[in-house]
Amino acid sequence: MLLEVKDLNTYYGESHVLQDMALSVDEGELVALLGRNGMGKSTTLKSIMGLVKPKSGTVVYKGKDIAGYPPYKVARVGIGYVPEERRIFPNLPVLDNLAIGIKGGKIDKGNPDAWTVDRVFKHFPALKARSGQKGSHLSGGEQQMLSIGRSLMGNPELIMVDEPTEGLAPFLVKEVRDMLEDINQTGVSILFVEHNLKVAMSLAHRLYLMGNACLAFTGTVEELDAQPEIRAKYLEV
Amino acid sequence: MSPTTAMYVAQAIHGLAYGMLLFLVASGLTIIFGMMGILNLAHASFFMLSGYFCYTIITLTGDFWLALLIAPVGAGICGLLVERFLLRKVHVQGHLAELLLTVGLMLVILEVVKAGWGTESMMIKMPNGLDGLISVANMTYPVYRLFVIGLSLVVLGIMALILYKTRLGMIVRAAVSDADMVSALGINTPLVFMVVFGFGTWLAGVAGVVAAPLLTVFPGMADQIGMDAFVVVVVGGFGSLIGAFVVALFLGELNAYGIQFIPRLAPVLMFAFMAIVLAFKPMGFFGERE
Amino acid sequence: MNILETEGLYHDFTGLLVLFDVNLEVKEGERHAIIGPNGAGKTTLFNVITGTYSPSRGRVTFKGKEVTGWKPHKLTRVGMGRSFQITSTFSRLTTFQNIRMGILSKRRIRFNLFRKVDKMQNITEETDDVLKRINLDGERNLPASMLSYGKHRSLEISMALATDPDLVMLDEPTAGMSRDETHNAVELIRRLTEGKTMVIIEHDMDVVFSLADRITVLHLGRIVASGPPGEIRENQTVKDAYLGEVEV
Amino acid sequence: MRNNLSRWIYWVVGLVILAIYPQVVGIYYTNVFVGFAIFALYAVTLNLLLGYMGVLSFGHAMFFGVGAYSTALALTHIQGFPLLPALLVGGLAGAMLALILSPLLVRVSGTAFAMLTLAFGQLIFVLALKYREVTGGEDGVGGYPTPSFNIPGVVSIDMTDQINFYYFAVAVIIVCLWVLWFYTKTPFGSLVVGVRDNAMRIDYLGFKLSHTKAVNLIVSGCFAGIAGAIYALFQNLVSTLGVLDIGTSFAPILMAYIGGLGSFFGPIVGSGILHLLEDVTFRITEQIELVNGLVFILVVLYAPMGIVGLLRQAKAKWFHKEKVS
Repeated sequence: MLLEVKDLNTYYGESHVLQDMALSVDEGELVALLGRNGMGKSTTLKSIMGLVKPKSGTVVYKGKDIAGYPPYKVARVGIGYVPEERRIFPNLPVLDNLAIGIKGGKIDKGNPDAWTVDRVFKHFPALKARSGQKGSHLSGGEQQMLSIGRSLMGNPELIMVDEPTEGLAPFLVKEVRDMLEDINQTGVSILFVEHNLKVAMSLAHRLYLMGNACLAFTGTVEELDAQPEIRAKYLEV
Repeated sequence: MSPTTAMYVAQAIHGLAYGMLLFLVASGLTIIFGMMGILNLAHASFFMLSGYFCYTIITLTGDFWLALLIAPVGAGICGLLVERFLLRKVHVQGHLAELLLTVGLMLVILEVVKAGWGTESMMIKMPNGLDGLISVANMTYPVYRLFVIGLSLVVLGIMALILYKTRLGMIVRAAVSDADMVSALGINTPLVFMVVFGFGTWLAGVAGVVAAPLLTVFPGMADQIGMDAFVVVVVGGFGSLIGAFVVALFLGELNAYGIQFIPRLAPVLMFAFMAIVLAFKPMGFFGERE
Repeated sequence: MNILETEGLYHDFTGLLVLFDVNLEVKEGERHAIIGPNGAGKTTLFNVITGTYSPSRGRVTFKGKEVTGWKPHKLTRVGMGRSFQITSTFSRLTTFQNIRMGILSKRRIRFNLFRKVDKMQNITEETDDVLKRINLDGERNLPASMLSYGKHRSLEISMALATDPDLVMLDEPTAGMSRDETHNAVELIRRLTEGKTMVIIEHDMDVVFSLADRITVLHLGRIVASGPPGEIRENQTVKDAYLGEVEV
Repeated sequence: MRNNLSRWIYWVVGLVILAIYPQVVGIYYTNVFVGFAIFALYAVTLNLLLGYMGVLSFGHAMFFGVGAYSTALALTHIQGFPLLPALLVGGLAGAMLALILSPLLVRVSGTAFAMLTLAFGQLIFVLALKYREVTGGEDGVGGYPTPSFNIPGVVSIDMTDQINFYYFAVAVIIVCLWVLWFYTKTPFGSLVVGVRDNAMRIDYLGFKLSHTKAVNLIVSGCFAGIAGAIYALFQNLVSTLGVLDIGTSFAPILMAYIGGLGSFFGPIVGSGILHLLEDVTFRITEQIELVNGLVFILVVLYAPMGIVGLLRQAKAKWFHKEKVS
């Protein structure tokens, strides 16, 4: 197991937003986290990332418990984070946005698999043409690519992507979906939150479904397909 | 050149020198606010503290240049410690707690200074060679004020280099808009915060030493510049260096000419200016966020 | 008779045009749904109608009176109420206090400084009455932030209705609700908006088709179709723009 | 019924204690108490903004100071100016200032509000320093007559007598506090709390946000002005450094924060704690500001919910334990 989360409990003030959450991601896997609004999907990612401090539970990454680490330490063990709303740096040009993602500021020349700006551009050709532009001047789709590219610059083994297709025009949804698959092919594991069921089901190897603050279902796409009542209860509206 | 013109020019240089000093103080304040959301009310206290360090160093060694080198570093170290051991601890409680903590700090520093150095005004002699007047094109300029302008420009240049040409600067600019995201990319933001806080107080310290011979060193020496620096940050826009620069120079001139022509209303002018700007642009001229 | 009309409404965010010549007509007493894919400008249209923004161009008419550019509080006072897509309650106040805000507004009690609000029996009774009707009487004294997601959403909708508006604008009232919760919310909305006019933004087609008398489809800032549900279901443009996509 | 009875008992016991207090503790502590009571009222007015409406007034001394100066100037320049109007003048001045500033202040919140109030506070401080012919600058205005409490034909009580003044001040402050407490319980008071939680929604419920904020600002300014007026009568000296300086702005924030922002009575407790502390400190050192500063830092570090918050926590814990056992 690359990542194994167990009994994770997180509170916002007094409300218990994650209750004994558990999930795992294997090397090379593409795992989707599904559920309705307000069920705690984003909070799960944030709790793993250390952006929200979980009250109890373990987050084991490559055999090491990283629960309660500050975000930068979580990033340094090899987890990349692509947040909701992308959160690119609006006043920095595209190149600098990417450069910030480089761990320690230097690209590891000894590692042939290390991500470079050129390699990111190969995956996201649209960004190359905009490399001198400020982040705030990019379209929604370009910002999404930049945000993913930025996290890849740190050579993560796992990236966590929160709502990659939200608010994107339909033709871009497919494009971003394909890019995620593409990146997964290069060996990066992906844990993503998605509410477009079509995207999630076509992309994921395995699914987690969140009910109110806790896990409701886990299994493969086929298994979920075989259980229409679960789908209806937790996903369809 | 007519005497009137000469007077105008002299005032302009006065204003420029003060504006530059103001910028040194305000730049640290605005970066700290932009990155950490902390309105550091104790910022000007470090300015004053550095002035006292300068006094002590000069008393011990007689060397102004040594004081210029060491005193700001001393203030900067105090800043580092404050960030590391006080502000970081209350960060989770939100900005009000941080603000109040800096108020407490301001009171404590002031009282410590009074206890340590007394409440008397203490003169700092201008360094040799800078205390005279220089005459160019039929006009005389006070050398020290030109030196203040020059030194500030140098510091400004170094700051711009760091901010726009180094990775640290890039990180700082990114963190001003979204510090959490920077952290999620693997950058030790608590360390960056500490360094920036230290750097900001160092800048205030430099201003403190440079201002010491002009203002003399006394417990109230930071009052005006501290207040002015807040106006600069607010009017220029929270977190905006360019805004701080423009407004600092403007306020410097406003101050200089105001004192010349309407001595009683000069400070009022400044606050009125701020009120008007805020009435129309609550974020300040160059500010982007609350 | 139309209770709400927009004529040639345009709105842009610094150069980005999000509403383009929108002519919306809402008849008195009807349940009108606005649908469209993400980014179509639905919430922006709501915001322009309810006074969050002034439109760049065009007119808004409410109850026969031009209200273009009116501020939200003024619109509320003449009988427009709205709820929000992102739950926007008074988080530290109790459920009871939240609803009471709406009741106070309905009763036009604003600057009353001479009585304790807790001692105003009629207000308390009316608030409790509303709480019962929306099935939140069990959570009466719980801070809004402690409510479950579904109940918090109900509170959000009910606050808009507590002011007793003639026209209710609901922005994705069932967003993120489970099927049961959605079902309850729809019943609640149906019950509470009896005899009122309602405009609703909704993604759930079941809700839309079960609730709406008329549907307007917004796509890329323009109205591409408007009509009764049956007609909309068969409309090819609509299918292309929207309905085709939501199927899983 | 029992609840009502016990409330009456509390009131009676409280009033009896206040009544015999000067006889028991002597004149020095009588005056300390008046000082405490004035700042308790002043801190409560600050908390109307900070705790109830959610904005930090960083220049609250301007309301206090303007009230104090107005009263002092009225007494200095108008022969035979009576006592109660002297208080009203202070309250009116505070309210007027708030009214004048409100068009600007209601537009902003958060840091901008704090900055703007700080700026106006400083502006008024500087103005008062510069216009010495009116305000006396750093020396201030002093030595004006203290009018008697006079109901023609009924009673005339000499207010230069410190014990008499104690009763007068405490009575006025209790009335003011009660009025403010009642104010927070009115429908309008509940609106103000709504502004704190979700300002935007206030407008969408048909209340006008800017008016709501302005009225609360004016109420706060008015009672801060009254506190200043009592101060002016009490001290018989009003100076820029005493009533308008930044320290006077910080004091009520510290008091409210120490006591606890969440409750009406928190700031009163805070004022009590600070005054006790000050009294003790003065026996050891002159550096009262140093102690204040340290208290600021310690409270923020270790008691962010204030003393009242700490007590509540302790109470909750205690009752919880009791239930368990």
